[in-house]
Amino acid sequence: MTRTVLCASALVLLALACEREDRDFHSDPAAATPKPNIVMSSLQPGPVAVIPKTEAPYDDNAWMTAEGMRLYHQMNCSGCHFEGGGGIGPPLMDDEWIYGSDPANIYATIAEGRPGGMPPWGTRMTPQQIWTVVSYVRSLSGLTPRGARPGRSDHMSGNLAPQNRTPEKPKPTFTPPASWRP
Amino acid sequence: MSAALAPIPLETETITRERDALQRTWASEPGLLGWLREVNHVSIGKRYVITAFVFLLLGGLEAGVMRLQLSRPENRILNPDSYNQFFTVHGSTMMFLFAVPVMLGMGIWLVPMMIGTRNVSFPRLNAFGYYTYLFGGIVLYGAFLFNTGPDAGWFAYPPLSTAFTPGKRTDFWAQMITFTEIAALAASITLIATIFKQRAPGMTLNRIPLFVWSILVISFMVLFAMPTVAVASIFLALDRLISTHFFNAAEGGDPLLWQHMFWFFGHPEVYIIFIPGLGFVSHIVATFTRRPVFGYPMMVLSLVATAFMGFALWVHHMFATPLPQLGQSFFTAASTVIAIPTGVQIFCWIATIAAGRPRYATPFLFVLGFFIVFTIGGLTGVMVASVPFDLQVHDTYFVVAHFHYVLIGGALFPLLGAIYYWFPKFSGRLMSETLGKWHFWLLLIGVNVTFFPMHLLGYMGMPRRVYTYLPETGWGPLNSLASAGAGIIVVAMLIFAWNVFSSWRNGDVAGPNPWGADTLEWATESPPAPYNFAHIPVVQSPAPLWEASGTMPVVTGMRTDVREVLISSVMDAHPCGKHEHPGPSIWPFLTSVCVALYFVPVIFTPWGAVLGTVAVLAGAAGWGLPHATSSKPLPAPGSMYKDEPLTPEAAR
Amino acid sequence: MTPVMDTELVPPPQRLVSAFDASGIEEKYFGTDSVSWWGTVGFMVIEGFTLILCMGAYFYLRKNELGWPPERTPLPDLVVPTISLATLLLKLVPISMAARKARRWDGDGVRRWLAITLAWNLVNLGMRIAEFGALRVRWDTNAYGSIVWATLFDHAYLILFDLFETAGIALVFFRHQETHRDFGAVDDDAMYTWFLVLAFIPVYVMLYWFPRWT
Amino acid sequence: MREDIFHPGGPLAREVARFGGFLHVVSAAVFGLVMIALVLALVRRAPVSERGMRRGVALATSLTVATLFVFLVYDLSVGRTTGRAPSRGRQLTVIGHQYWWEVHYNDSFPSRQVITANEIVVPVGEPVRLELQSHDVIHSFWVPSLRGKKDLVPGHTATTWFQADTPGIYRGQCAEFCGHQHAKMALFVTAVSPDSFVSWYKGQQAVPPAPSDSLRAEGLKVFLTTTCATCHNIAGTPASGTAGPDLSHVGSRMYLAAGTLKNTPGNMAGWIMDPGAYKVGSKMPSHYGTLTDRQVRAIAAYLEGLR
Repeated sequence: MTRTVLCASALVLLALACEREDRDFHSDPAAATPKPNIVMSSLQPGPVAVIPKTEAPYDDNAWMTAEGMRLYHQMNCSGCHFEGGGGIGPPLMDDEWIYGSDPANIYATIAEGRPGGMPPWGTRMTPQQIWTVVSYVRSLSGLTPRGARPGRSDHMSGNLAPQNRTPEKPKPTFTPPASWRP
Repeated sequence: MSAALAPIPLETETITRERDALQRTWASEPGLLGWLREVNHVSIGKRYVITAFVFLLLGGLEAGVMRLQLSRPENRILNPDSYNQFFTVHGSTMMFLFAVPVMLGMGIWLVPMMIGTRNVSFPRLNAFGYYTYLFGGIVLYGAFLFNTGPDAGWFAYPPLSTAFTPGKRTDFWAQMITFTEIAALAASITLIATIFKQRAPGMTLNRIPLFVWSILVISFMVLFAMPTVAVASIFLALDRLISTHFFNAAEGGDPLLWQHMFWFFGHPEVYIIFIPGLGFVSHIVATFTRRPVFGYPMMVLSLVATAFMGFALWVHHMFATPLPQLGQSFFTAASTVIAIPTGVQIFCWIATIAAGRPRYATPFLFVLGFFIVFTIGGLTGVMVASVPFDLQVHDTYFVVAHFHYVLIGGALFPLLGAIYYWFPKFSGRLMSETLGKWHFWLLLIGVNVTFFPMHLLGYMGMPRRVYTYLPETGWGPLNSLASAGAGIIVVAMLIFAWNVFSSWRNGDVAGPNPWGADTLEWATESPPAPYNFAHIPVVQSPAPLWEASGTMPVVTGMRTDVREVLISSVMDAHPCGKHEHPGPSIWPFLTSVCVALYFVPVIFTPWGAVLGTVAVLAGAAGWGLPHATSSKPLPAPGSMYKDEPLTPEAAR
Repeated sequence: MTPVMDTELVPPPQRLVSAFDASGIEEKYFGTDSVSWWGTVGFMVIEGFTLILCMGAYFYLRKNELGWPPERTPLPDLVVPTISLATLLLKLVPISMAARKARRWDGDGVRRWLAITLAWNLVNLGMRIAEFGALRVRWDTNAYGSIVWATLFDHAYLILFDLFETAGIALVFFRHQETHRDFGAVDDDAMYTWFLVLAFIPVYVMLYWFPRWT
Repeated sequence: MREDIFHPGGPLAREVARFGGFLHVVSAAVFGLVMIALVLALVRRAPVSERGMRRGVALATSLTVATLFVFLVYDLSVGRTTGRAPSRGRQLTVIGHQYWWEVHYNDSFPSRQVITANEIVVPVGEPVRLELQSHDVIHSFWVPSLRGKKDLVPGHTATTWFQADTPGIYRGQCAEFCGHQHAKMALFVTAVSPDSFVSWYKGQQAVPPAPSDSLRAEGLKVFLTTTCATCHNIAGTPASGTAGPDLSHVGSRMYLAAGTLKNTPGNMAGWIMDPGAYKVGSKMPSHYGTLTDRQVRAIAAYLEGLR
């Protein structure tokens, strides 16, 4: 009995650990990762809808989150959102999420774009690449497991590294200031 | 105080009675709990050596897989991610989990027997060191199994090891370093105190066996080298975990600070590994040429000089970094000069062989192999001391060839010779000479076939730490040859493993002194009783067993009902006190677990430091508080203290 | 066949003769003839060397900056650390007294002075915690912050372990379970405390005065 | 193509190769003497006397000291000649990236500055001074046939220099472990006659020609409208990214991906589609699924035309 429990927990550990440290070098064909089913808002006619929580595939994978950080800079996300503090685009490291903090919502925001300047990336990045960016963006406000968040950056100063930030409790909605509206 | 007596022969009956009493006092306890409570240096030393050989096997397997991967261009056995883990774990294993622990372990096992005492000075600290080392190895290999093996190189240069390796891989590496450093420090403090204070009466400084000298020298080196790498790896872990900036150039840190600290440890580390090898060679040469090694004072001075100079040449690992050129000349000169003491020792051994009557037993063959392989490694070592030449071969396969020649020649060959030589003391049986000779010749051929072509690969521009190479580079044939050589090494080591296994079970039974050697460990039974010597020998010459004529002068009057050892003065080993040793205890093991409770959780959360501090303090409390000590309490507190200072004599 | 066992070389069984009678020799509890003294010195060497390494790293990192402390980093406070140093120096009095009593085998004296040392240790610890605030920089602000925190933390750990060691010895004495060896332990503890306090003087000068001179 | 420290293509490497030859001779002699002494020690008729031993050790030790002294003097003289940087010569900045080399030919007029990647063209007989920096981790610049290595350390600027005397292509490779593709981070130094160098340099300074046919025109359009332009720069177009190599004259290079692939349109297309298939862990993102075959072919054709 004890041995079975031990073996089982070892296997669970193994599975967890493998996923944590996996380096997924080959991009999956676009079709392999289905686009998530997205519910934009809990407001809808009829009874209150239960919004299914989606899981981001790379939230607890430090390497893939770091890949997301690289793409974030390569794809020039930092051009508008800067290092998460916002500027031209809204900040990403606070607790306010205009279009939701759920992984699926962020995915949709990146893939399909949003009115007011956020361009759609769904045709330019593979779903896998978008998912890595999703995890990075979530890590900026501490929504991913601490051990998988990026550590200190060699180039940025004055910002706490994501892994040392206290997780923000996301507020569901936020009224964008007039300047951000189309 | 007692003085030397006129020699009184001891009655056989007395000897038997005292032996029985000592056996009761010093015996190991049975069962798993007894195993964990063990504090006897013979057991702990054996554990060190066996564990280290297990890690040698694992490290060797990793090397074998890497050689397979490199055997032809664009091979796909390992992808770069696994290759980087393999070479990092291979290097870390060989350095931290095999070479240093095996040498310290041989010291822990042999030194008390060689200097004629019953146990090391701090038996519990010694046991604690072993468990800490073991946990360090388990942490590294546990992580490796779970795809969390470190992948930033065994040298872990930042910023690759900080901001560019996300995940927990490098953190596990840094913690493994800290574990093994604590273990090495515990072992070296123990060995220094043992060698300074527990030598048999009459073993003055110039009668200390050369292996004991080499262990003393490396123990001092450990005291300064290991804190350096421990501090550096803690800085590294802090950079990774709580975002400090020690190595972050953008915030005033400096990646080169790591390199300075790492090599200030890393270079002496090489000497820590091969100086005991030189000690082994001295004993094997003396025994198998039947005469003491020529030039004892020069040998000792050379060891000490090597130790001092070993700390003055770390920058020759950093010639390619942007450092001022003026300083580099100093390090070239230092790296050159260090060849002299090593050369002197080699000349002294050759002179000893010339003056003696060589016997070609396996241990001696390994010493001959040491001369061949180590000389080549030493010569390429002088080559890389030169800045312009080093800049061409640095970080290429030439350097891989160089340090494998040095470490295999300077440490592994003597170590294997030592295993053949001391195996009777280890197990009571001799190892097979036939298999031993096969092992030796195959290993000698294998090492040269594997590593000699690597010199040429370095000249042809092949850098180290590459997981593959393109066909048009032309590196294929020599790499295939090197991989074939690795196959020969594997066969040789399999023969060795089989030899150890079969000889342990049914080798020829060896008497106390099968080789006719001269040092004190051969005066006890093979394997020795848990108390080593029923009567501590009195030493009257540098080669006590060769110059004794039928009688063996010994110390009498030691207690047999407690674990008592004789304390002697540092310089002339005059008996000046006794020390009662603690018996078996579970606390070294538990404290070691507490240390693990510090270092492993802290990888995942800063609160681990708080948890760990509490755990370690609790472990220390359990270890130190009265229930754990067997020391007798003072007679009665109160009146006795009032009048005048109490001396132990008065208390009796 | 064992070709290597050269029977001609194996010396004949030897008769043991008593050359030295050790029954009159006693265990020594103080100074270099006690092995625990060597252990304490070993740990002092290691810990002292880690402090030296931290100081080396401090001066190494100094050369990467134009000013020191670097731009926009305030100078460390001087008042709290100086008081901290003074309290550390004062700790030498009770622990040395305890050691003196221990060398005279005066258990009550040891108890009295150990109690004072222990209480004073808490003051030291409190001052040390205040000292971290006096650095006026966070460890993750820049490399200067990292190294000053690390150096001070290294020394704080020594204080913590010294406190713990003293507490352990005191516990033995207060339960009247002391042995000869525990008197020796008091002496070693005093030696360790001297090391700990004296080692802080260069650290203090480096952390709080050096930035003011450059 | 040369890559061997004993086939030097310039004065620095030649000096070191000569010194290396000397080291080999001396080492072989020392090794031979030690082995002869060992064999003699093993097979001599009568054991050597105490005096004989003392003399032998003294002789061997003094020989060692003398040899090391000669070595040291020779070494320092070689170090002096190779270490002193010339005051004249072209100034280049080399920046190491995971896993490629960025090369700037500095010029006082920014418009005349040439930026290329992984391939350095130099005129023979002229010293070239390098300023080495790193963008991310530590790399090491090494072209075996031209000179020894120098590390590129973040936060430090290292300087070194080399000179090629014989025209030819010299291969080199990053010599400090820098991550997954440390193995595929090659660079090439092409030494040409001064005249050819001037024409090459002029060509690199020029704005590349506009696409000549419709496929290439489509390639440019795709390049600018997808993510290519966020990382790569092409002179004369809006593409001005800096994360990846400058592609203004990529068509004139021999290799792609730091010596990994021959520069052909087919390889280029494959590389764009899935860089990870050729260079696991490359920092270039995959475009599998985001670009159509035709788009990729168009980009490859367009890039091939950038000479």
